[in-house]
Formats: sequence, structure tokens, C-alpha cells
Amino acid sequence: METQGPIIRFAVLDKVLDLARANSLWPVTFGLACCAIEMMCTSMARFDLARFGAEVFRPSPRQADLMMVTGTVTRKMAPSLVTLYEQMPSPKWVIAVGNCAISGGPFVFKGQYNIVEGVDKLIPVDVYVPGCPPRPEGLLEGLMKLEEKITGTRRFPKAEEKW
Amino acid sequence: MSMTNPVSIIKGAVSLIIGLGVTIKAFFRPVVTCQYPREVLPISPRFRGHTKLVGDEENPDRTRCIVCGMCERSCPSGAIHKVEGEKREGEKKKVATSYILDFSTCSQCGICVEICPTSALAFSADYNIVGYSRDDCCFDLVKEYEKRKAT
Amino acid sequence: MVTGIIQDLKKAVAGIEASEVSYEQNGYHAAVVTQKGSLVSVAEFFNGRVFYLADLCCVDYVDYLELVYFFNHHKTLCRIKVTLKVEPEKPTAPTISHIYNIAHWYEREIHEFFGVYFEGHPNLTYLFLHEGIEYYPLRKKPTPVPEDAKKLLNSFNPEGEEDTFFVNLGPQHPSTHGVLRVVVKMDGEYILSAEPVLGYLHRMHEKMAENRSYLQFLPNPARIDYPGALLLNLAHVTTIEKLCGIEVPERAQYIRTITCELNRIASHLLWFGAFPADLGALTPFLYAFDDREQILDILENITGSRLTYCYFRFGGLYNDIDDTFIEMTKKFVKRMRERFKIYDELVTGNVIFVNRAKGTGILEQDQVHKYGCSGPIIRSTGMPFDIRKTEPYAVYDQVDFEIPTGTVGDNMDRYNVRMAEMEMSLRIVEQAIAKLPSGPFKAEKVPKKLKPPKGDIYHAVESSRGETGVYIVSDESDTPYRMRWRVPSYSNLMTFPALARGTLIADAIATLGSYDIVVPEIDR
Amino acid sequence: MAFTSGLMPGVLCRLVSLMGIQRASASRVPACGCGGSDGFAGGGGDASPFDRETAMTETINSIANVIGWETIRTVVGLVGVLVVVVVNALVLTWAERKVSAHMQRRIGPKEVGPFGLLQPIADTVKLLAKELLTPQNVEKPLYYLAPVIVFIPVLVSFVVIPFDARLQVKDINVGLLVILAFSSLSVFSILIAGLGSNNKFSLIGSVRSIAQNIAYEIPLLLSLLSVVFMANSLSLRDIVEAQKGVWYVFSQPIAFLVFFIASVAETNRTPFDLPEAESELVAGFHTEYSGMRFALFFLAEYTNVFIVCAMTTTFFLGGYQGPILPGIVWFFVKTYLLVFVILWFRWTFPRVRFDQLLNFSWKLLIPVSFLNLIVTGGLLKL
Repeated sequence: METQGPIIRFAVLDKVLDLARANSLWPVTFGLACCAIEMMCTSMARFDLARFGAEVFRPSPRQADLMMVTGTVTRKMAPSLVTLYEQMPSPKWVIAVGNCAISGGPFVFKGQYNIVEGVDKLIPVDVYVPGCPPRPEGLLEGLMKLEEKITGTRRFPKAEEKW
Repeated sequence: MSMTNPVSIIKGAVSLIIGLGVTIKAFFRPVVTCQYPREVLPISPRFRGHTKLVGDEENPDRTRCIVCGMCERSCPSGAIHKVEGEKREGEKKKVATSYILDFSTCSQCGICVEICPTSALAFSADYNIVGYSRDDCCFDLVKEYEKRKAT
Repeated sequence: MVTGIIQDLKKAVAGIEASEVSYEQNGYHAAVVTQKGSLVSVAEFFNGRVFYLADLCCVDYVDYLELVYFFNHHKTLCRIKVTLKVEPEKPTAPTISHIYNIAHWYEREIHEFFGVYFEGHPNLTYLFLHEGIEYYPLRKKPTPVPEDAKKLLNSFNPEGEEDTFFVNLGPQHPSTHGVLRVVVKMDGEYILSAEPVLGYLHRMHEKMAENRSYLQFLPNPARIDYPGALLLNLAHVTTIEKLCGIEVPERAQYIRTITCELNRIASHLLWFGAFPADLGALTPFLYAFDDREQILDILENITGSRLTYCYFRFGGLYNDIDDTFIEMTKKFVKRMRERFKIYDELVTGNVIFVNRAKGTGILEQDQVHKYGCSGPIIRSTGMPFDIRKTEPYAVYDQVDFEIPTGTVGDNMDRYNVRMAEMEMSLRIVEQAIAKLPSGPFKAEKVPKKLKPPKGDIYHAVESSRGETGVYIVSDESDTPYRMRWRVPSYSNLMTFPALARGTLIADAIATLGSYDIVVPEIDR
Repeated sequence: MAFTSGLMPGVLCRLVSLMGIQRASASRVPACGCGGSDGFAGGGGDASPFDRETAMTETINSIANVIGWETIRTVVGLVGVLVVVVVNALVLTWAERKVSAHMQRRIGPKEVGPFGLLQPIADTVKLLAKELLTPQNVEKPLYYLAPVIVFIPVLVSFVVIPFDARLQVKDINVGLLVILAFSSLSVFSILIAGLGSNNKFSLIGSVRSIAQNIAYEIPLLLSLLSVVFMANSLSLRDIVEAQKGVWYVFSQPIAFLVFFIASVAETNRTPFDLPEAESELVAGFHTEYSGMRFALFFLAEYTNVFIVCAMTTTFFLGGYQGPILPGIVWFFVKTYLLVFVILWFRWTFPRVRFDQLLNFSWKLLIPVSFLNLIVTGGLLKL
């Protein structure tokens, strides 16, 4: 017997939703340390995060889709950061920007008492952008990588590689 | 501003109009944006990306690294691991076979580049690394050198 | 002046040991040794002479703990080190927080990190650390935090009364510039009291310094104060050069001056953008960043980084500058002068901005020594205090510049002072470029492993936020025994609770914005 | 919160009766069963744009006979208004981002669709599919109701605006009053959003919003009164027709300025955006709203902007009047020019402080508009 197609094609709907989500990533206004300055730079005129529709920095986590962890997460900050993440409505994504957010970066040493060695120990991280701090291009690349993760395909050309 | 003094009110209004003039002028001027994936800014030759191994001029099959371990010891954040090498025939000094750089703890200070006795290290211009996991931030610089040599 | 002060001090406080020391070598003029009984009267003596408390720190010598107080004068340079030895077991010391307001925080900090109990301190609670701390972090020998001390540290519990309520500004709040948290007690729109809670970005720089060599600490200063990274890089490098007696070639000094001033402009530009943004205007932010990108381009061309520079080395620089740098800098100076007109039209003259900034957040000049303020904040009150003039480093004594000052010390004055400072920096850059000598950019024969002689040194530079001092105790090894950072934002922020009291929340946020605080610098 | 729950039934009654106006206004004959609307129902109905639609196909006719014409008109009118509202909000979000971008010398949305035109659609779809979080301890009825109510006054205001000489859902002889009544209602939803959110920032935001609304309603009204004096009517169409010769912006420049400033304040736009002052109150009254609820606030804000601009156009810029081009084009050109000015304000000015905001209204706008009213009245008498 020939199988009939579904009446509502959820797959198509899903695709549309994914596309919409990937192109409307509103970050929460949340800067921790040095990398936050580079995050600002990314949203400024030179690099213009707005081209991808991601410049709508929402001060309230309830309205945001994306959390950029831009800097060192200390143990004192950790509960607030987790709360902030939990306050965001799903679907939500996290980009760990900079070495501190990825692994604690240069602040890891024997006997350290105050930092969380990588934000992925607290919340799930989707994309890692290393650098100390990463260039704004790196952050944009991270955003595109996240879009790729959401939609499954990369919409943008790859920038020429440099050594 | 006093709300009752007409002079100050007019002055205030004029200052607002001047401010509006600035933004409207900017509105009609060209944008300064570099559209990143489609356009790329020139990267300065001194840009500090992650480090890379420099090839030996006489023998491009090997890097200049002689596995002395100076960089590993001097790195402030312990980003360099497993600097290992082997003795090859016809070579006076060791040849590096593995050089792991954990870029996720690097602070791009340049101490390793400075301290290297054979100038085997240099900064790459790799400015847009991203990854899906922590491991994507770890590089084996020897392998990377070979890949670079091939292209 | 120093001799006179010492004599007066000896007369005023009986049984005190005071002697002059070499300023060239130690960075301070006199050392005073006090006992627990005489400390308060010494502090009162200095308060009477309008000295400010530049720094208060603790050094753990295992056998004893030493509290180090640095007093300095805003008008004439006279830095005096006052020390007090306390026992390592259950250490106690008298508080001076009733004399110097800034000592409030310094004493809380020492209580957290060393366990010194300050008798008479009104509020010894956690300022920096999280509650899970088990050992006093900066003690040389592991010393556990006793249970009763933990209770003491944990006692900050804001509770509202009727008609008032508490609002947490931060740690995630658009106007706290990072992760500062201010617990504000409010009555309607009015602030009854504001209590900053620090430590959300405490990155253990001082602990790290004790764990690594002088060279390996090089990348850290840039992370302490990232908008003015080069300035702190310079503070670290010059202190150690002074400590080890390394001569720096003149070309390197000039280049340091130029790059530092460029960095200062970049830092002020960041502030210039953020301040109107706190008042609700976002467009100046983007214009300022546009100019900032030009500076970053210039600096990236020589240092290789955009933000956290690690460019200066002991005895010189990482690499020399080239002609493109000079060309670009000259072009930038010209461009920047044009841009000031736009800024004036868009922000400085704007009636809404003026109304918001004028007459709000007034800092009285006779209060500043109690807080140890420095930088544009103190200059806005009319006090021409600038380390670049009082203790010239690099080549600031060879260039001609003025210290812009304000009159009332309100937000508008702070704004004007910073804008004038940017113009002054442009002037310094221009002069330094014109005078730039040729020659080596790095001193020869700087050992790779530095082992400075035994002793201590305090050295300060004027960063974009004020007096940034480094106090190093060396024990002849290649790692510092203790490295203490005296940071300007810390003491500047201390004035905030006093300035915010009784004002509207909108004004308090404008005042906080006008401070140009950098949270990692406060938290270190 | 007890007093608000007590308030609810009364307000709901008022809302229901106002809905009645809307239904009645779309019908030619006085609607049956719409108590309380008799005062408004008798206005001239020949302008209904949907007259032409009566000549549609047989099927529609037969269905219509069953359901009744007025129902169909109401539905069509409502759908039309809804479409305008949604399209307008989409266009305005895009415009705001594009205008701000170019004022700051960047590109703005570009990669999503040509010129980033699909950006608002992507945002809407995303917000639609977003999780609807209800925070703990919120006053649920208030919290849920606020985003719904925010919409009603906005929809009703559209009914009386004459888009063209013949395009108006309903010309009511007290159209001006209807608009003013409903525009003051929009603050009500802000209030209950703030009260219900269990968040101090929201509460402060909503309280600010109330004070601001009260302060700016008065100059708004006073400045309009002088227009009413000149036009001798409260009907919006009559006011537009009275501007055949000279637009009121020329004969009543002070009233125009006062009205425009007050309406910027009414819509909570910079420099008067205190209820949602980002640097002070995080996101103001909608701090705790997520997903589509937040989108509704957004939608209402942009629709409010459109409405105040449409009102300014109607009252001062000659409405749909203009040479050559059809009236509706003129109407939209004028309205969107004013919208541009409001956006332009937003991206230039800082925010005023709360006491300055109130002072500005009570000490400057109200006396000036009052004087203007007296002078106008005196001149007209002469």
C-alpha cells in the first residue's frame, strides 16, 4: 500500500522555523570581561552584527535567544549566569566567546580558587570561539557556525583562509 | 534649562536641531561597514593569531623546532604540551613530531615566540577559528605545518 | 616637605619609628613603623594634613603579617609608607575606616584574603569572594577560614522595610558596564542607599603573580584594565625596570608614550560612547567606536592585538614601529580633531544631555582625600592631580601638556575633563612623534630570568582612570613575593554610595556611567 | 494587588461597550443588541469603503443573507485593520533598524532577504515559535491579560482614521474623542503588565508610564482643541476637509509642535522612553514577557507610533489631501515622513529624566497650549 504524505508537513514547518530562528538570533545584553568589548565592536559600524539580524541586544533574558558568554566566569558569577540561562525561553543557544569562557583561559593555574574552568561546565555551549580576545570576525564566524548548526547548511561564503 | 525663560528654551531647541543635523548628515553618507564573509579586512602582518611552526629554509620537510622545550616552560598559562621529537638520520638536531598548542588557554602574549632560540615559532594570521567543541581549539602545530606545506 | 612631615609626625605620635628612604629606589619617600596603639593617631595625623590613603595592603611574611598603608598628598608629592606588624594567628588590627572612607573596602578585602580582623569596622562582610571559600587565598601557608569568620563574612542580607524596596542593579544589567552589582535601597524613584558588591570578576591576578615569573606575568596587566591595556602594561614593566635598574632606550620611551596616549584616547572614546548610552542616546556610541577602530588599526599594526596588548617588554618593546605607524597616527590626529566638532554638536551641546549631566553627581573637593580618588574624577573637582606631572615616567617630562580641570565636580565636569584630556593626548602624540629619536628600541643585556634585589617598590602611572600603582615585594627569586595592584576604579567607585544617596535612580546611573569604571580592574 | 482585581469587572464592561461602538460603526443601520452605542451609530455611513464589496459574487450574497451584512462588514473591516496593523509593524521594525543603521553609518539588516526585507518576518516567525515563559509568582490574570488588552485601543483607533476621502471604516461625529479615549486606554495595559509581572523594574516602568501619560494627555488635548475650534467639528473627516485651503500646521504651528511632542511622549519613544528605559529599568514594563506576548507589546508600540503620526497628519497636515496622487498615497507619505522624524529623534537624543519630563509638560507644554487655545479662540471670535 502506498503511504500517503502527511496532511501537515512538519518537516517543512520545521525548516521554516529553523531558518527564522537562525536569522533572528537576539543576544542578551550580557558582557563579562574583555571579550565583551569585542562583542560591542562586532555590533558597531565596522562589522555590523545587524546584517544578520542579530543586533537586537535584549537587556531582559526573557526576550533573548542567544547568550554570548564573553569572559571569565567566576564562581561568584556562576549562579547568576545559570539563572540567566534558565530565564531565557527555549530554544536558546550559547556561544562561548574567548578563551576564558571556553576553558578558563590564562587564569587556570594550580591552586586557583575563583574561576569556573569553562562555561560548558555550567550550561551547554553550542559554538566555541577561541581567542584572547577573538577578533570580531571570529565572532561573526561563530554566529554563522551557529546558523549552520541550526539550519544544517551554511548560507554564507567562506572567507579566504589565512595562515 | 529653565522652563520659563524663552531664550533658554529657544537655545535648547536649536541645540536639538543641530544634533538632528549630525545624524541626518550621517544618514546620507556612505557606510563604513566591512561585510565580513563577503569582504575581508586586511590583516596586519603582525597580527597575533595562534602560533605556528616555521619551516626550515634548507630542508622544508622539517620545521625549525629542535624540541628544546623552552616555549613549554616559559608559557605563562601552560598552553603548550607534548613537544616531542625524534632524531633523524643526517640531521644534527631533533625534529619535532608533535607540538600541541591548546589555543583555548593561550593569551597571545608572544613570550614563546620571543624566547625560541631557533625562531621556529611565529604568529599565524588565522583570525577566525571557531569550533563545535573545546577540542577544536587544540592544534597539533606539526601536523598543521605539514598541511600548510602541502597546499 | 618629607623631613618636616616626619618631624611633625614624631612630635605628634609618641614612640614612632620614621625614616626617610630613597625615592629613586623605593618609589616612596619615608617609611613609618607603627604599633597597634599608634596606628589610628598616625592616620588622624595624615588626615589632618589632607593626605589621601593611596593604598592599603597586606603582605604575609609567614612569621608575621604586615599591613602596608601608603599615604600621599594630592598637591605635593610625598608618599609615605606606614607599616603595622600583626601576628599570624588570629590577626587583629585597629580600623581606620572612620577616618578614611576608602579603608572600608580595603579592610574588608584584607579580612577576606588574609583573615585580619579589623576591630571596630562596621561591616566586615564578603566583598570579593564567593561563599564556598575554604582557605584564605593570599596567605602563604594554607590557613583555613574558621566557621565563625564564615558567618561574619556571610552577614550581608539586604532586607526591605515598609515603603522601601531593594533593587539589584547587576550583575547583569545594561548600565553596570560588566558585572558590577549594586544593591540599591529605594523609596519610589529615590535612592536611599546604594551598596556595591564586587568580586563577580575576581580573577586572582595577585595570586597569579606569586605563582609565576616576572616575565610570565606580562600578559596579565592587560586583562586587569582592558580598555587601557597598554597603560597597565607600562605600569608593570616600568615598576620592574625600576626595581632591577634596567635602562630603557629613549626611542622606546617615546614609542611607549605615543602608544599609551593613543590607548588612552581609545579608552576615553569607549567611555564617551558608553556615557550617553547610559543616558539613552546610542548613536554617539557607534560614532565613538568608529574612531576607536582607527586607533585599534594603528595599534594592531604594531602590537598584533586589538584589545589586550602585550607589547612592552622589560627594557623596551616587543618590536619597533615603522613608517606606516607614524603616517597613520598623523592621519588619525587630524581626523580626530575634526570629529570633536561632531561630538560637540551631537552630545556636548545637546540640551537634554546638559540637563542630565549638569549639577548631578557632585563630588566635593574636600572629600576626595578621604576616598583616595584619582584620574579624571579628581581633576573634575578642580584638583590638578596627575601622575604624569607629579612623577613623570616615560617621556612625559619632555612634552608640553596641561592638566584639564573642572570646577564643580559634577557629571558634566567629568565629561568635559575627559574630552579635554583626549585633545591633550593628541597634543602629546603630535609632539612625541615630532621628537621621536632613532636608535635601539630595546635595551641590550636584559637577562631572560629577572632576579631583582631584595626590597620593595611602589610605582604608579596615570592610567586612563587614574593612579594605577604597583607594589612589589621581592625576595631575590624570579617570582615576586607579593605583587599588589592599586587600581583607580576601586577608590573612585567608593564615592558612589555617597553620591547616589538621595538622588533619582536615573541620576545615579548617569553618575555611575560618568565614573568610567572597569569591573575587572576593581576586582582584579 | 487586590484593588486591581476589583477594578477588573468595571473596566471589562467599559471595554465591551466600546467594542460595541466598533461593531456599530461598521454597520449602516444601528446594530441591534449593541447597547450603549446608540450615540455613535447615527453618523453618515455612505463613506464605508466596503460598499463596493456588496456587489460581489452570488455565493457571498447568499452567505451574507444568512449571516447578515453588518457581520460581514465588521469582519472584513477588522481583517483589513489587522492586516494594516501587522504589515505596518513589520515595515516599521524593518525601517527602524534600517534608519538607525544608516544614521550610525552601517548597513543594518541585509542578509535576510533582499535588503533584509525578510528580517521582520523571520523575527515574527521566531517569536511565534518561542517558548512562552510564565515566571513564578506573577499575578496571572493581569499578566496574561496585559498583552491582549494592549491591542484593543490600537485597533479601535484605526476605525475612525480617514485614509482617503472615501476610505474610512466609520466616520463618527465624535471621532476625535474616540481616538483620545482609546489612546489613553493603552496605558492601562502597561499598568497591569507592570503590576502583574512581579518585577520591580516592571513596576517602576509602569508607574512612570502612568504619570507620563497623565502629564502629556493634557497638552495633547489642549492643542487639539484649538484645531477643533477652527474646524468646528469633532469628526476627523470634517477636520481634514476644513484644511482644504491652509493646513493647520501653518495656521496652528504651536499647536502642531505641542501635539507632536506630546504624542511622542504618549508612545513612549525617545527622548521620553522612560517606561522602558533600557539603561535604568532593563526593559521596563515588559521585562518579564517573552515570545509572542512580548511581540504583541512590540506590535502595539509600532502601531501606536503609526497612529499618532496618522493623527498628526489628519489634524495638521491636511490628511489625505494633496495634488495629482490619490489621497491614500498622500496620507501614507505624510504619515511615514512623520514616523521617520520620530525614528530620527530616537537615534539622536538622550533620554530626559523623570522630573524633567513632568516639568516639561506641566510648566511648558500645558501653559503654551493653553495660551494658544485662548489666542485661537479670541481670534476666531473676532
